[in-house]
Amino acid sequence: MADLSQHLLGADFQSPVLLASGTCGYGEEYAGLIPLDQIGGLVTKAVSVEPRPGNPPHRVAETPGGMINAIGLQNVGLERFRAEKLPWLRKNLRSARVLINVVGHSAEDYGSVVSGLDEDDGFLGYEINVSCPNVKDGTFFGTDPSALSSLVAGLRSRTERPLVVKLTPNVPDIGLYARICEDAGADGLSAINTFPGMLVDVEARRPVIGNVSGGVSGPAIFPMGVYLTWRAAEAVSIPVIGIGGIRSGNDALQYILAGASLVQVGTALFVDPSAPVQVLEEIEEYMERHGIERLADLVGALTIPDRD
Amino acid sequence: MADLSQHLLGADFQSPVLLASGTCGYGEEYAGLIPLDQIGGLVTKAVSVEPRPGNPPHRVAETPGGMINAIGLQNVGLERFRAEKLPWLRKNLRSARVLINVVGHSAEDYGSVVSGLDEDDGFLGYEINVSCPNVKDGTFFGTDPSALSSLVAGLRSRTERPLVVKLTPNVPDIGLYARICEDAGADGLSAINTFPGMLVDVEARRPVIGNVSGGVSGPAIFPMGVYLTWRAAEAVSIPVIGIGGIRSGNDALQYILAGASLVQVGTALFVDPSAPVQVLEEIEEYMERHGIERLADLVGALTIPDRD
Amino acid sequence: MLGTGLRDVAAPFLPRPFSIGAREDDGRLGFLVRVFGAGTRRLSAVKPGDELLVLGPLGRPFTLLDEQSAVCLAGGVGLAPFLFVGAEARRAGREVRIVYGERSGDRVFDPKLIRRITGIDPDIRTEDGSLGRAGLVIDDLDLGDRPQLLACGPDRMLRACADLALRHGLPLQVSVEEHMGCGVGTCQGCVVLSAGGEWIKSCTEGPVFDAGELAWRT
Amino acid sequence: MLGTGLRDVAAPFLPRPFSIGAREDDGRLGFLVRVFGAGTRRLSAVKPGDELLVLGPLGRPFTLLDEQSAVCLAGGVGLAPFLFVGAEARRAGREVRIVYGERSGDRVFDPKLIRRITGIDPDIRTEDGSLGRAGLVIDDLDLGDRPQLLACGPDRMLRACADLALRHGLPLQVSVEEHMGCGVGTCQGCVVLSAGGEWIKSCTEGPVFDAGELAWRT
Ligand SMILES: Cc1cc2nc3c(=O)[nH]c(=O)nc-3n(C[C@H](O)[C@H](O)[C@H](O)COP(=O)(O)OP(=O)(O)OC[C@H]3O[C@@H](n4cnc5c(N)ncnc54)[C@H](O)[C@@H]3O)c2cc1C
Ligand SMILES: Cc1cc2nc3c(=O)[nH]c(=O)nc-3n(C[C@H](O)[C@H](O)[C@H](O)COP(=O)(O)OP(=O)(O)OC[C@H]3O[C@@H](n4cnc5c(N)ncnc54)[C@H](O)[C@@H]3O)c2cc1C
Ligand SMILES: Cc1cc2nc3c(=O)[nH]c(=O)nc-3n(C[C@H](O)[C@H](O)[C@H](O)COP(=O)(O)O)c2cc1C
Ligand SMILES: Cc1cc2nc3c(=O)[nH]c(=O)nc-3n(C[C@H](O)[C@H](O)[C@H](O)COP(=O)(O)O)c2cc1C
Ligand code: FES
Ligand code: FES
Repeated sequence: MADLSQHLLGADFQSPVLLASGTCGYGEEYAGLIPLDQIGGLVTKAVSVEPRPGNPPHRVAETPGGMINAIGLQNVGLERFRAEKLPWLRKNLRSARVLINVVGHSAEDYGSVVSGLDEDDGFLGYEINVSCPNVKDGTFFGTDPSALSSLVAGLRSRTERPLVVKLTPNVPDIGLYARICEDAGADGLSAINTFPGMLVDVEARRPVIGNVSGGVSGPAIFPMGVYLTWRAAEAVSIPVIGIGGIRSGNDALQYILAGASLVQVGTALFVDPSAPVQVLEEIEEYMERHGIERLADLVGALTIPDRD
Repeated sequence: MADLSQHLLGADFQSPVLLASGTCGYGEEYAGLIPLDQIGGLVTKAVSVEPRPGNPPHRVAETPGGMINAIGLQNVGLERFRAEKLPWLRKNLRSARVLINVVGHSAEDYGSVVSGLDEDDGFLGYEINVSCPNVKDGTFFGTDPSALSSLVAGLRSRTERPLVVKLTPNVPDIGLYARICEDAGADGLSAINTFPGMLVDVEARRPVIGNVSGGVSGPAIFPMGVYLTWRAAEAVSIPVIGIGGIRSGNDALQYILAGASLVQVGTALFVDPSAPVQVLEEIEEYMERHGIERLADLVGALTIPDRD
Repeated sequence: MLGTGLRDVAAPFLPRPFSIGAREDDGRLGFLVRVFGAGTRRLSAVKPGDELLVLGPLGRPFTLLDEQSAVCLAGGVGLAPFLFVGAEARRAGREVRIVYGERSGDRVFDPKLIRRITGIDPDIRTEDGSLGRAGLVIDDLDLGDRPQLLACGPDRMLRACADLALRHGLPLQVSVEEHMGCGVGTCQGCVVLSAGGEWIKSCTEGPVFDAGELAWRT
Repeated sequence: MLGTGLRDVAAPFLPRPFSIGAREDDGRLGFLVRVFGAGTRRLSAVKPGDELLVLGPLGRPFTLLDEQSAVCLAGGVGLAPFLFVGAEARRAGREVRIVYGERSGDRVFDPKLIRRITGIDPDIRTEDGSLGRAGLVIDDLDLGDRPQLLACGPDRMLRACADLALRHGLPLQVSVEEHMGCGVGTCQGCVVLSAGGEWIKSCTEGPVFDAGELAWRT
């Protein structure tokens, strides 16, 4: 039997497949459809200090091979998350790992969420979202080197739990930002969040999306995600979680070979909620066919041809 | 009859649809398949001072809803371009406008190509490629504000012909780079070039692309292209040429409403060489249905809802 | 939700929401799909034996009130849920009317089929008068028995129905249409504005709402 | 090149190169397509009456030399061009042999159909010996009449053919396989390494090359 478990962020992940932030709510909604406690884990919808109302519709639309979303980080806020959502996760996810996606307008906001949650049980650590294209200041921290560095260092001083920083794809050199996070004390990185995109309703001569633009996800961004994961993983020695357009075991393996220790499945859930289980089975089948005993042996196991 | 012509860059374009650089060679190859002299024009494959051998295969591969290419700017070089390619364009394209895509390792390289061509006939102006992800230093000029500014200013002093700068999508704020080009004397902008991407052959555990990574084009990048064109057009008052994933009149109209004065069709040519003609016919049909007499009235004619 | 699955990543990539149009005793489900754009074009190319991914039933359905007759106001393919409502009403021995409007006669779904599925003879209206009565579903309605109203159709029709219900003081349920991502309440993609000014999810809290629950922007 | 057109943007998005397998007198073309990945799966789902986009014929074909017999070495679906070559040879009254190898018998294209199209009885080889002779297409060939060799198949088979041709001093044409973008020489996507160390386009300068034109990397 192939061993699909991974040890990282100070914890055991029974499988390398997690559900991506914003695509699985707070877990509960998919409970009847996905055997949540058999997968690697999930990342919650972003949590901010105050509840956020979110953007006007349309909030989602289809694009070629993908989708665009501009939810605007609608969420229940820190207090209701602690009171209503975390208890469910604590009770129902015993083997699957939970990361809480954190977002804020200011470093202080991020800090308040982390400090406000840190004493609670029911989750492993944080995924710091510095890369949301759907709120006005959403990618500021993700694209400004010094703001990013002090944000991560500040959060590091507030928690002993694993801190994973979710990188934006929207920079000339993702390796630079990866190193900044590592140097500031991050335990891991997630790559990538969505690409800013826009659609126009030519009949109405208006943007399709209520917020004008939104984030593009799904298979369309798959090759970009693999590339950026490879570049981030090359740049640092902390683990990288690969995200973007994954819908099959082959897709996940491409990320893993490029250097991802874990992967997240997002948009594919909407197309078929059994996607994470299928991805897992296909990875297992590959490992058995190739006689690979431990998944860890595949991480970054890519032969790069000599280049001049 | 709807008037599809556009006047910009000091010239009349009989139609807003051009062929994108690198996807139509030097025109000749498509001559039997596309009525070249009836379309708006074409942008040549990049021309560098010296011939470039290009990258090892595979150079192209399919991605979900798109493709990845890493040609490595293989081209015949300035001298053979002048001797063998330009004469054909001069002779055969009388109504269609020709832009020459220019690339170099250094500002001096770019300057040599522009100076070397400037006295010749048979083309309108230059599209300066500062955004190729497939050569090592290809995006340096496109992502470094001061290098970009002095590159464009330097070229400006060498030619009176229209200078169009082709922007890279790979930056946090494309508006910044758009303004830099405008301030340095560019006459227009092209948005966008490809996104860096990568595929892995999981059986061989090697990159699919000989050059490891390449540029992603095609419908997959369509919503990103519309967004970046909108952002660039908002930032400047020089015209913007919209590029990325266009394969229908509706696609082209989305770019035009977002602010593009012209559009380029690239990858779609490979799927169907009649794509540019189809795009044109569909734009015409739309204009007639909506009683729009001049295409210029549609450029940027998007209603953006109030946002706080 | 209906889709063609992960492997078929085409332009129609996301599943689309559909009303259950019919439920046979042997468990088969029927959908009434009008070809509109890429998603429905793809679905209409499905052949017998092909596999579809079906996620459902989801969300809140129309509910018939006790001791009150019901009038279903169907605009275009908004007819779909009323095929189901009609058939269920017949099973329950309840009386329901269907008023069904289209732009023109060539778009009208076969009235004989409506009758076969629901036992109801629809009252057909077309805007151009080419079939049934000329006009809209809200024109010349007999509301003498103060029925409950159920409406499904384009936005501007729902507005007109809300006006009508308000004027006559009749209860109205509407089925709203918004782009959906997940269909199960995780993505927050499908929101509509509530009367209280909040964005609420139409996939789980709707798609059927009491008219009074929603903000009727003008 | 065959594709399903602009509107069908699925995973199989780019057209794929195919050999013309047959040309009927009424102008119809035949293609031999082996389902391998997404592109061929999509093509195999095409039904009679569906439209395909065909761009071709493109590039340089196999050419029969005057005054010399010819042996076609076909590996797997590399058989396709030799159906065409065989039929044309018959029309021209030329004698051609086809040696056709597959991994196992269940993969072998119907020999009766090969005969019907080309008039030639193929000499069939399978690696596992389950049909025809056990072994590879280059094993135990009768080269007594010093024929020209034509080869189409996987890379390692072409290499073996190049060795064979060199050993016997026979002229060899090979059809190479590289990913293609445009098929007409514009994109520079389809290059192979020439004997002179340059990248040359297989879509226009090939796909058929004299073995001596290419660099046979080891
Ligand atoms: C609750 C509910 C029930 C419905 N029941 C029926 C029914 O029974 N029969 C019927 O024919 N139609 C029904 N519809 C409408 C149906 O879901 C489709 O939206 C409609 O048929 C047009 O889809 P299309 O894919 O053909 O059009 P497209 O042209 O692909 O879509 C039209 C536009 O809407 C966007 N869009 C459409 N659906 C989505 C989505 N799910 N997510 C994101 N963007 C989207 C596309 O991006 C595009 O811009 C129902 C809708 C809802 C909300
Ligand atoms: C000159 C020539 C003639 C051929 N004749 C035949 C024939 O007669 N019959 C036959 O069955 N096959 C033929 N082939 C092979 C055929 O073109 C397909 O590549 C093969 O069948 C597998 O395609 P697929 O789409 O099913 O596989 P996929 O799994 O979709 O493709 C396999 C891999 O190759 C890549 N790839 C394949 N084709 C392309 C392309 N055009 N551009 C970019 N990337 C690509 C994909 O990205 C993928 O990684 C020929 C190939 C060439 C070059
Ligand atoms: C509807 C939706 C909502 C999302 N919300 C969040 C979020 O709250 N926080 C976050 O970090 N990423 C969010 N994302 C991004 C995803 O977590 C993921 O990075 C992205 O979708 C790429 O993966 P995919 O292609 O598998 O979907 C969201 C994505 C979607 C589609
Ligand atoms: C095979 C190929 C070669 C290309 N070569 C060039 C080039 O030489 N110079 C350049 O500026 N852009 C080049 N591009 C980018 C295109 O001009 C265009 O910006 C990009 O493909 C997006 O448009 P599309 O989606 O319509 O293809 C190339 C694209 C492809 C697919
Ligand atoms: S469609 Fe996802 S929450 Fe309603
Ligand atoms: S496939 Fe484009 S040059 Fe050969």
